[in-house]
Amino acid sequence: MSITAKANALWEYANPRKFLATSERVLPFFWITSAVCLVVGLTWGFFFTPDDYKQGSTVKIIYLHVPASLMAINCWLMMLATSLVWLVRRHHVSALAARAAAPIGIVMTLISLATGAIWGQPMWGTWWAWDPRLTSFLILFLFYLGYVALWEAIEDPDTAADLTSVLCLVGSVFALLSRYAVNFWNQGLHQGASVMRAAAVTGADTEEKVSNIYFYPLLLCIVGFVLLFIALVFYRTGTEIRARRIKALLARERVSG
Amino acid sequence: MIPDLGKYSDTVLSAYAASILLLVALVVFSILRGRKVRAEMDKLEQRMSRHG
Amino acid sequence: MIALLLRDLKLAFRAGGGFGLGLAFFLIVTVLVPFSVGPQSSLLSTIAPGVLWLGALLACLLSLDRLLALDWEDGSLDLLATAPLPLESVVTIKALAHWLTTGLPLVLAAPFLGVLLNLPAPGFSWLVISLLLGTPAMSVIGTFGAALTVGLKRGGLLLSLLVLPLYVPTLIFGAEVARRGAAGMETQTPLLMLAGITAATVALLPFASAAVLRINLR
Amino acid sequence: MIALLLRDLKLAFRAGGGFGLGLAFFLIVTVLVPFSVGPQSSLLSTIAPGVLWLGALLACLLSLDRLLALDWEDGSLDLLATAPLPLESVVTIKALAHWLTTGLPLVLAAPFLGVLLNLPAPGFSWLVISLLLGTPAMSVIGTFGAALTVGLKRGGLLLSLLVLPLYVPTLIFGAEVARRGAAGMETQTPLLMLAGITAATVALLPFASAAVLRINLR
Amino acid sequence: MIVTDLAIARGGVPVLEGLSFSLKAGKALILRGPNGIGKTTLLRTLAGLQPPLAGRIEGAEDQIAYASHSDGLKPTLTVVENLSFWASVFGTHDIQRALDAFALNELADRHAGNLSAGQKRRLGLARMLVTGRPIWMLDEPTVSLDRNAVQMFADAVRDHLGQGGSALIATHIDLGLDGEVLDVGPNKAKPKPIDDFDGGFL
Amino acid sequence: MIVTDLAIARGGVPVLEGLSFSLKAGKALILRGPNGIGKTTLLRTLAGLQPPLAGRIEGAEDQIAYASHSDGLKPTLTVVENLSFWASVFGTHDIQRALDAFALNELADRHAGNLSAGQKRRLGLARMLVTGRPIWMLDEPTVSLDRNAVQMFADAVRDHLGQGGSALIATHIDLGLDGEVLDVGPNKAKPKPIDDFDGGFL
Ligand code: HEM
Ligand SMILES: Nc1ncnc2c1ncn2[C@@H]1O[C@H](COP(=O)(O)OP(=O)(O)OP(=O)(O)O)[C@@H](O)[C@H]1O
Ligand SMILES: Nc1ncnc2c1ncn2[C@@H]1O[C@H](COP(=O)(O)OP(=O)(O)OP(=O)(O)O)[C@@H](O)[C@H]1O
Ligand SMILES: [Mg+2]
Ligand SMILES: [Mg+2]
Repeated sequence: MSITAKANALWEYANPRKFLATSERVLPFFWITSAVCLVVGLTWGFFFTPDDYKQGSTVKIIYLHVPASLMAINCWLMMLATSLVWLVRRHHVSALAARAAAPIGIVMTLISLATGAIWGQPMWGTWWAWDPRLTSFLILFLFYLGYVALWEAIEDPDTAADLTSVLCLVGSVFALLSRYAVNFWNQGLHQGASVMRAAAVTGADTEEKVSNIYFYPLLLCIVGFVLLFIALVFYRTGTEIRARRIKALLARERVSG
Repeated sequence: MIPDLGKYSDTVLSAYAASILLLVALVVFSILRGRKVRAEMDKLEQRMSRHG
Repeated sequence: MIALLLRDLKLAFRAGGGFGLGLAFFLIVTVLVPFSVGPQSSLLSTIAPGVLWLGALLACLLSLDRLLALDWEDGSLDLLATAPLPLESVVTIKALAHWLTTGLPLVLAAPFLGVLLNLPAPGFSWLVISLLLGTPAMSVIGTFGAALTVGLKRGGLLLSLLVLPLYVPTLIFGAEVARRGAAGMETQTPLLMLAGITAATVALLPFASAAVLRINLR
Repeated sequence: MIALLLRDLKLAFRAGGGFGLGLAFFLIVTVLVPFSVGPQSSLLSTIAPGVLWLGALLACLLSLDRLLALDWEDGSLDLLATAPLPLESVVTIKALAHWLTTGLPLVLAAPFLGVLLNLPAPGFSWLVISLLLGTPAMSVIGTFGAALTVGLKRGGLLLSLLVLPLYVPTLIFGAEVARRGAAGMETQTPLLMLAGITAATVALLPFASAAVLRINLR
Repeated sequence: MIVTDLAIARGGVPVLEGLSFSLKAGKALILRGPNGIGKTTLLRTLAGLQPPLAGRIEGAEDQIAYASHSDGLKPTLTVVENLSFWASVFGTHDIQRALDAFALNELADRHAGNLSAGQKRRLGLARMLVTGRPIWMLDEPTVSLDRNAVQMFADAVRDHLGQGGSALIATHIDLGLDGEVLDVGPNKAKPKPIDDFDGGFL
Repeated sequence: MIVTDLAIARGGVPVLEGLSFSLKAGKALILRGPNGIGKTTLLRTLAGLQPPLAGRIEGAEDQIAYASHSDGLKPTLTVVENLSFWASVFGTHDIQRALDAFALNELADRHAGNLSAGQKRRLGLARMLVTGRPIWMLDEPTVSLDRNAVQMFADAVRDHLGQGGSALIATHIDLGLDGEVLDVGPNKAKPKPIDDFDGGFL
């Protein structure tokens, strides 16, 4: 099978009905695996990992904080991608997927902020500090709010999809800019990224390493969050497709009646 | 049953509680809305196919 | 009267009704403050009570232009004026609906935003108390301003200008309560003044608003 | 194009056109700051550059909802879109007119308001320079926000919500320049960044605004 | 309702003067006159929204249901919600009769913002039926109605008159109602001599 | 201008389809159809304000002067200022002919906001003359005009046609122009079968 044929096969799912049928079939898998991963990962992390010598039992927060933080960013990236697809290929499912994902992103950002704030209280002695990473998450939260508010405010679904897509594009550029601006403005307290650093995974002796005892349950939680995100996006996109269809049916009734 | 969390037990427990609450709320609201919208659409499709 | 209140609440909660926008604005202004004055937490915690009061005031202010203007534009206000409901109660209900959909959420959100600005611990309760007492006055005064400018196209900015000076006494005493509370000083005097202002405006200003509205309608 | 610019300026200066309202808002917010954070002059002079930047930003923000909405309501925007003038230049001209009637006056007024807040002496020139560089970006970004929300009834608050996060980089670098300037530190890096942002937004954002406006018009 | 020697102004400029007429129970009065003569101004004055320059209006207090050029509908409320709101403001509760009279039953759960112009207008007119007030004042009620809907409206007015109500209707078209016609053309305010400089600069 | 097999949508819902017609120089085409059929939508599509669903529009590029339901007047500018603005946007400069054609000379220095509805409309129509464009598209141009002003308008159109221009006019009344009539009623879009679920939800 050639690459273009494969690509065409992928675009097939842009058909709402096909998408609904497929997602109906795969959804149980995602729901169940995500539940399993999360339950196992969190139980493992919460009950069966030792306390950190420095942070005490608070390390256990990492199993929620890090996956939520990752998903908060990835969700925005996904919205950016689907917005682009909508603008270029005008597949409705794509726009609706972006709309469906935004509230998930909001919740993920909120979890990251909440767990971070709760963690910060014993570690840094304050609920909140204007650290660059924390600050950029707050800004990301604002972008999510504006994005959702714009979707809600516009009547016509296609116009709303177009406008929110452009907002997502322009917003991403400004979010990136803000990230640099904030970095310049204040150097922070927060951990550098170390989970994804090879040294950390191999257990090299860096100060910030996340050692293997913590790493495996954390990985399981991250996988669980990813699967949960996928399940939610599929499910909610289905809901949005139906809502869109209701709107279209009503509009048609209005014209013919 | 709950492991000894030391002096940070409030911190850890509240972090877990808040996160799980948010996650569960997200899932529950998604499913409630999904059910409602699906029922509404089915009703509408039936009505419209009856009236042509 | 209940019907009007319920309708206004319903309208605010429906899509595009604007509920939550004031809140979001409050959040954003609070976030922008550290960007503009710098991130030192000691400085932030000094100015926190004042900034939160100012932010709440601005958020309140910006939501005023929906308060009467939408009803004016679609003709409901004319019809309400000819209905068996004194215009005084109409404006009171409108102010109440505004407070419930804007003022109250601001009060409830203020402690969380206090965290962002490192508000000292004793300040939280005083901030909430002072806002709880002050926001009704802001809604009532705002309704008066909205009634003054209701016929004007895009009168939003003019409305802000008219209303801001009227907000000064409320702001002074309200912020003073919050500031003294945060610093652990006694707050009785400004608190009494704030309560007095709120009681007086809530009792008297609706008459002025109704009179002004009657003039604008004709 | 010149005709459009001249018309917009004329409209702003005519009665009810809104010229000076942004300025007045800036003034009032600045005056309210001492009421809310307290009158100690050392505190005020520390936060002065930031407060002035934030005040200018808010004043700019509040005047945005007249930028395109009036033309939309009376149908001029439809007619302009069918006129032999690319929509990109229309939005650029609109942003320019907004800057001339709102941004520029704010820049000119800022030093006087600096006096009210005890801005340290070296801060004045840096404040003016940073505002002069930053306000065009605010007008252009604001035009984008106005184009996004132009079809919405009373979209003012939503407009603020969308635009404020976009203002963050400009605000950070602008306020940083003013703050460093006031403290006598070097300002080159943030100044360059600010200039870069302004140049990039002025060059690129009108295309996005025009695209968005086209979507809203159809 | 009895009106004697009424003079009215719009934007500080007198538009009509020396207007006298009476509106009896069970009768309709059709208001005619060219654009800009002051029909809307007259109706607003009678409804108590603005004070007259001179003259007397008797028997209007709390009797009038007024329908202006705009309908006062909330686009995000449904048809039923819109109507019930006005019903409870006027202290009546039966909206079914109004829905029936203007064939709104099948639109009952639609948001008012999604209605076509004519349907909106029908909803606006249905509001008159839930006010429970005897004197209807209608300002160009048939704007954007098609022939069928105009008939509905005429029937509703006839019904209202039959129950002892009365109606004052400003319109340019022929509604097929048998009511007297009041042409306000001759009552156009004469410009004062320009050296008459006293009073309100009128 | 030649239009072939055009289909148009409003708010995501197809309203007209299979529309073909041509508009020749020196000719007027009168657009008819009941309320809500899609006349405004058609004119907006032809003017390039919204994309068609399907079909082709040829020879319209930069040829069209469009007048919508609203006039695009600025209330705080005078009549002359309003007109000269549009004249310079379209790169023409003679507004005198437009003032003459719609009897606006004596209103020249009045603010547009103080005009009566009919006068405003006349000013809006005068704008067409300063565009210098050959194809006029007018959406219910005679709303709120009295008989005299309708005559003025018809004369202006006749004049424009005489100079080789053309006009597409959506209207419910008889203008006394001899142009072909295009009734879009039969082109009303047929609803798709409801199990048609793909693509654009249309
Ligand atoms: C409200 C405040 C906070 C926010 C918004 C926040 C945000 C983030 C983000 C975005 C990441 C990135 C994940 C990645 O790139 O891998 C992260 C990771 C992390 N955070 Fe936080 N954080 C906050 C507070 C805290 C606090 C108070 C602590 C502990 C003292 C903490 C400890 C960590 C750790 C250990 C990681 C993993 C770093 C790594 O190894 O990649 N965070 N946080
Ligand atoms: N807002 C206003 N300010 C000043 N003058 C106005 C205003 N509105 C209307 N006028 C003037 O008052 C006069 C009477 O207007 P009115 O609306 O009562 O006329 P009308 O008979 O209802 O016209 P129509 O048939 O067009 O509805 C008109 O000459 C008009 O120019
Ligand atoms: N903003 C809108 N959003 C969604 N649908 C709309 C909108 N405006 C109009 N419609 C619908 O589109 C259809 C066509 O409207 P259009 O305005 O083109 O009709 P028209 O023929 O011009 O009517 P009229 O004679 O009343 O001017 C109508 O059925 C209407 O309900
Ligand atoms: Mg009238
Ligand atoms: Mg039309």
